[in-house]
Amino acid sequence: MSHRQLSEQEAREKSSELRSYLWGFGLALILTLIPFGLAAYTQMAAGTLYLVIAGCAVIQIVVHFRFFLHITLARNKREDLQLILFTVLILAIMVGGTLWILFNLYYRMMPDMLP
Amino acid sequence: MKGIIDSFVPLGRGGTILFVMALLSGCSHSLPGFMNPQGPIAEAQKHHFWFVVFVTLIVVLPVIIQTPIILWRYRYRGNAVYRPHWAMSRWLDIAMWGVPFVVVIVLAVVLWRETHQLDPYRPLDSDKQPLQVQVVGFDWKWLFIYPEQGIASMGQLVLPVDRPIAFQLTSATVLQSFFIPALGSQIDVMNRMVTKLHLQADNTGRFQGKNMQYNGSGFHRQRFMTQVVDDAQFDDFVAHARRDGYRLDRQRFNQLNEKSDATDFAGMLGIENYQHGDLMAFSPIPSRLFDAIAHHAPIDWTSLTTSPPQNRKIMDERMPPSNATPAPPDAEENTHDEADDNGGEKAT
Amino acid sequence: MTTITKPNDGHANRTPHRVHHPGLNLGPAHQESEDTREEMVFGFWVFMMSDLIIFGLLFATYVTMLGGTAGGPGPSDLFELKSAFIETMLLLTSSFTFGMASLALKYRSDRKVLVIWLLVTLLLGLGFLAHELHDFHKMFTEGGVPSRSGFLSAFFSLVPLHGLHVIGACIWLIALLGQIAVHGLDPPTKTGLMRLAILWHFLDVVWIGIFSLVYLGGIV
Amino acid sequence: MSDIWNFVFGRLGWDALPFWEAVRDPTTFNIINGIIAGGAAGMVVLGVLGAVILVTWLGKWKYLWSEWLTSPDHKKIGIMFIVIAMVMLSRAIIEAAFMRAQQAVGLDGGFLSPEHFGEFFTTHGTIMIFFMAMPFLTGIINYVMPLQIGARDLSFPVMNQISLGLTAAGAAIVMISLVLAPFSTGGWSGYPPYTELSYSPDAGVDYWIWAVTLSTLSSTLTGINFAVTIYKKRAPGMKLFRMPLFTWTALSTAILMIFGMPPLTVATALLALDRYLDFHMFTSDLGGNMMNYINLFWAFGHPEVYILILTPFGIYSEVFSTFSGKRLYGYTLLVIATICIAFLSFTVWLHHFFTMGQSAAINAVFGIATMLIGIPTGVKVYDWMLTMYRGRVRLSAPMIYAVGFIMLFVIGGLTGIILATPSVDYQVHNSLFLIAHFHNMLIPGTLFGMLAATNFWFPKAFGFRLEKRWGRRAAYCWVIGFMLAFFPLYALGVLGMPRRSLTFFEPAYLPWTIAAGCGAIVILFAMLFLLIQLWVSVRDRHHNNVFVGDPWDGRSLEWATSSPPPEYNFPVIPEVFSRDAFMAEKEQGKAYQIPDEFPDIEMPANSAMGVIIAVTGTAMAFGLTWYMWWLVILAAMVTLVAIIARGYVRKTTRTIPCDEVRRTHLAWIECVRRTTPVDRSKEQTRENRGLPVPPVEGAVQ
Ligand code: HEA
Ligand code: HEA
Ligand code: CUA
Ligand SMILES: [Cu+2]
Repeated sequence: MSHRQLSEQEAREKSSELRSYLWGFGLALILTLIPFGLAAYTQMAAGTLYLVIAGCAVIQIVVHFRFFLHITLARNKREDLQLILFTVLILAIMVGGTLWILFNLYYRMMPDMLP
Repeated sequence: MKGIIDSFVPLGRGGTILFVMALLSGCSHSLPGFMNPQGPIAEAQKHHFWFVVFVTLIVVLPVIIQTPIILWRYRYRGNAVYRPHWAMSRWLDIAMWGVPFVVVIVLAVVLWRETHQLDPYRPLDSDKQPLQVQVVGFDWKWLFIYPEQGIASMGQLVLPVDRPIAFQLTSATVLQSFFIPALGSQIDVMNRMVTKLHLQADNTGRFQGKNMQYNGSGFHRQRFMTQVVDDAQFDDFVAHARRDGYRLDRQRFNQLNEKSDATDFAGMLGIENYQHGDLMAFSPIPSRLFDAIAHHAPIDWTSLTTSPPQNRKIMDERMPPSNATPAPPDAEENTHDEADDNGGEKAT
Repeated sequence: MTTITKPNDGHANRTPHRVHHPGLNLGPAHQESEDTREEMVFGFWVFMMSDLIIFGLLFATYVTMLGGTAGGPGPSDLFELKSAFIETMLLLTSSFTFGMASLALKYRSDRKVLVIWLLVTLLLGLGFLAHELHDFHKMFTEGGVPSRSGFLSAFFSLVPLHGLHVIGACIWLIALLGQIAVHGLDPPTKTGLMRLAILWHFLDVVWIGIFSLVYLGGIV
Repeated sequence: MSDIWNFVFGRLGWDALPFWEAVRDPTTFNIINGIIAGGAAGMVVLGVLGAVILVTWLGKWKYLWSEWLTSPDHKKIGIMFIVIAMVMLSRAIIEAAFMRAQQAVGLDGGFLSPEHFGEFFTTHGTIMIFFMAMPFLTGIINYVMPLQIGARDLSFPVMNQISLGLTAAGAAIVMISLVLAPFSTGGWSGYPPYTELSYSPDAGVDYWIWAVTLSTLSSTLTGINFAVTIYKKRAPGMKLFRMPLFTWTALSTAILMIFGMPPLTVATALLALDRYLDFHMFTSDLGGNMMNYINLFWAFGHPEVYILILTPFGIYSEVFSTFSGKRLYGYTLLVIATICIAFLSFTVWLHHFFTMGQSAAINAVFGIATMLIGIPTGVKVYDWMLTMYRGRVRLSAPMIYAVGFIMLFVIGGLTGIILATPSVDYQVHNSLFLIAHFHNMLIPGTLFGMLAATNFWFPKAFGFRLEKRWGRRAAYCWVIGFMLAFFPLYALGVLGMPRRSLTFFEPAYLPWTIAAGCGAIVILFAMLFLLIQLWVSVRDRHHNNVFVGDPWDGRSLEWATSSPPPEYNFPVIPEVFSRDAFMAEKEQGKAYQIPDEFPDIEMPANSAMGVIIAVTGTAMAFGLTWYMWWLVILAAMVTLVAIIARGYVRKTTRTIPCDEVRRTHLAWIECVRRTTPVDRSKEQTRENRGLPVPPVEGAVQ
């Protein structure tokens, strides 16, 4: 694979994809810096801080999927997207169920495990 | 809603009778289990059982009845019409989704109500004060502690009739499940955790109790007898235990933690001819013994000495004096009486 | 009635569509192998999702074990914001550099550029690992060993599993560099790189969960 | 000296020999149990030796290696999966027989030692689920699904080999545990803390962990393979809603495998960490919490039982419509019902631990979710009945299983609904009622399904039909034996008899346990008849030959090719225009055509990956179990090197020249032309050579 001249179209695509990666990187950076910064340098109430951290994490995950893993709403990505959404649904059931069940059990029979 | 379930009682009773007849044993033993309920919980469970059976049969019976009919009518050599492309009928589709759906709704409504009603954690409605009983599962034997009375028993769980019982349960070893079928629900018994159970007996008598969760080679021997007695007899039992019970000292407690069943333990106490269901009573017992076990906290052995020193065995003349067996040396490697792991910091 | 449709709409799920995975540029001449490549990438996605369930459950279990410190050190005693931050940056940057590698792969600019980006990514990955190991070592010296408590056990079953994945990804990366050397950028190598890219970005996504929930959540 | 011994053998010692106890302490009881265990060990050793000698004697090593062990052909891999299932089945059955015998005489005693009994129910359950049912249905899907969707192979043939290798390794580990005992006594669900090191210090639980882990990994990979194949490899024109129902259930099964296996992987891995590295995930001290294990296990366990039932649902769908000579009633709704079941199965796992002490609201929610599954399941049952309705039903062996299945399965469903009611489950949980429930699902559901599938697709795989009379006898014995063996357990459960009890003390139980024992004997006869059927069929294989390929007037594409099919399945990939694709071709007279042009066909090349993984997997698991660390490290290195090296292989396909394809196809077409078609009344006779005359609509024949 030696040098090859990119066609004009390809060159355009390339730069747009490069831009997309840069966007992704930039957004991810910001979304990392916010929670770390808040945790390190402010005396925010724990509750709000948790919410901010969680929010940033969720947005950053979406950013990664969109800009690094190229999961979009485009037609030819739909299979992957459906797969991911289905996984998220199953995960929500399993994780949500687990937390609900176990914390209820703690509450009812081993309160010292409640954090 | 109660009405709905109750209307199934006659059916249920019919079912039970069939069931009894099918038993064909003709023996004098009364039927074990909740088909012969001895308390309100088991009674309700029996009704609910038959309720579910009969309601579900509405959608299940057609299958069992019609399949052979279809099979016969459309057999290869029969002469019913043959429609190889018929594969759709709106009305049948609606019925086959709709009827089960309605059935599930009915079942679900009753399920919701009964589940809350029969929640083992829910205290029973009664004008009497519930009796507190604390249950500790050891490997292959159960220890029943009566905290208010300051006594404990093994082999036999003595309960007063017509009075709610509030159980608190924990395990000194692995997961077990505590169960008296004739009285009602089973409940899991777990190390470092406390579960609760509320039962009541409506009749006096002797009912089997068991462990339902496999916990090793002695699992099937981990059973006990539930002796339901009237109030006077119960008071007798308490008095007797206080007077003649074995002292539950450190050494005996360490023996409890060994892998053995109630009979073996009776042997260690020096009881000969121990039969399943015989009573071994303990008094005095360390105060807050149950909490100490449940929370892996050290047991307060000093509390033993403050109780009156009545150290003789009980009731049965068969039993020889407890000091017939020499005491084995104190087993220090035992887990539960010493300040092990985290329990140390959490001394009660 | 049997429904019979016109033959020409039979190809519904085979409509040739534009290549959409970065690097997959085999063109119509290779229809056959293009199909198999796409299968491989899709298959890898499915595998990742299965793996995601594993991580998800470990996260859930970790949360339920937060109370099980058994008097031992807890999150705020052991975790350090600074090193978590450094690890995050290393991994995030490596994700970006892998993106650059993907671009180089897709537009075939130069094999050298590709290899350089890959090497940078590898270095960042190794840096992350080194830092993480250093962290663990420090925890160990402070008594934060898995046998100390349920909480620490849960921690050490979640975070090092991610680390193990990174190790696996690094090994794979090295193996692929070898393949580039031996076979050049032929289709199997390319799909290999594409799948590794998915894995790499995926691991970064998992890390977002870890730094948010375990480290930030623990320290706050 | 002893250092070297310890280094090489880890903690393996003489006491691992199964008859050691009898040698050490020869009481009658120990001797009986020693003979049972030693006999089993002897059978394993002799079996392996016998197989080796036989292959050597026949000079078939090369054939075995190049035609089977290294073959990436989905059909051969499928058959090998089924062979593993059969071998493991034979062991699990013997154990079942022992357990029933023990309980039949179990009033106050019996002949088995408690440890032995514990191993019996653990291995029986573990094998039946992980090494009988899973490989069996994996094998069937492997064989049939690519044919049904008109593909040449799975998407990832080498990964398929690896799946097979992992299952084989797990099975091998379970078998080795017979020779170098003990196995776990913790049940197939392996609840801690009983299975923790402090309560079960010996190697048994470790065997169990690694066997199950290998099987889980295998199933996860299989699930991925199946799902991708069905998504990406369908023949042109086969839209999702044109797929045969079996393929639909295969897809649902695959999805359940992909998402349902990870919780078990997590659970066993964490248990292993507890046991090997002194973690405290599930211990009772230091903040561990065994409820997490139970939660994780059932988050797998419930989807698992639907993995076990959905594939049979697909099989029965094919059987009902084929032997009723009719389209499947309500195809679309059946598909929707399948999807509903698959999805709902992720939402109900708590019903396996209603008694653990959580609040009534949680129990009720999960109980209701569980009952909801009854609705789509019922729809399926009714649809099958309506498939027979207005059909022309031939009561062949698969059909007997299918009919037996719906009538017995609904009873199991009924008891499932009872168990799903928390307030009642407090009474029957962990009793024999539960055992009866799930055998009522697993035997008429899964096992009958496997047997129906075998009778149904056997001619496709081997080119001759199975003999009918013994097949029917076996089927009837199965139905009767099953009822006799398991209905009494419902009564015993209601009477409060716990599961996993070696012995009982209530005389009221005895009549029932004896009845159940008799049922087990009838089942043994059923098995015997199956073996006779197999033997008779092989003997008469020339008379029952159905090379033409369509003995049952089949409806989907697998019947459109010869029996057995060529390794590339179809000379040209068929094009699909409707559901029941092959039936449509036949109705339009378009079946058995000669394509204008034959292509060169590219097939995956042989590879030794599966064998390597099987060997290293076994070695690793064995080393881990007995603490032979050198073996573990060695095996891990070999695996790693093999996987990396595989990445460097470029010649992964092999081309079959078009001439060969043409020759094979023309020979087959010639055979079709020469065969006289028979109508369905002669289906079970020797005249049936695999070419049907379709019955006439509406008429009386
Ligand atoms: C193939 C396997 C299989 C299948 C298909 C099922 C199907 C079902 N199972 Fe079963 N189950 C097991 C295998 C299976 N199970 C195993 C192995 C265990 C125990 C594991 C162990 O502990 O070791 C178990 C345990 C088990 C429990 C735990 C009990 C306990 O531990 O105490 C429960 C509780 O809810 C349950 C319920 C159900 C229900 C409601 C269904 C439903 O899917 C049934 C649906 C079917 C019908 C209902 C019949 C047909 C329907 C109709 C005719 C129409 C309409 C009906 C209605 C509207 C109600 N099962
Ligand atoms: C698929 C699963 C499966 C199957 C098929 C079976 C089949 C049988 N099981 Fe199974 N069993 C379990 C899964 C299964 N079991 C599980 C999960 C447990 C729980 C374990 C635990 O507690 O942890 C259990 C536990 C269990 C117990 C323990 C009960 C207790 O805890 O007290 C008993 C006791 O008798 C028992 C008996 C039987 C019997 C008699 C059969 C008989 O039906 C077996 C007879 C089977 C055959 C005879 C098969 C013959 C078929 C062929 C030979 C095929 C040939 C094919 C061709 C020619 C094509 N089982
Ligand atoms: Cu189990 Cu609390
Ligand atoms: Cu279930």
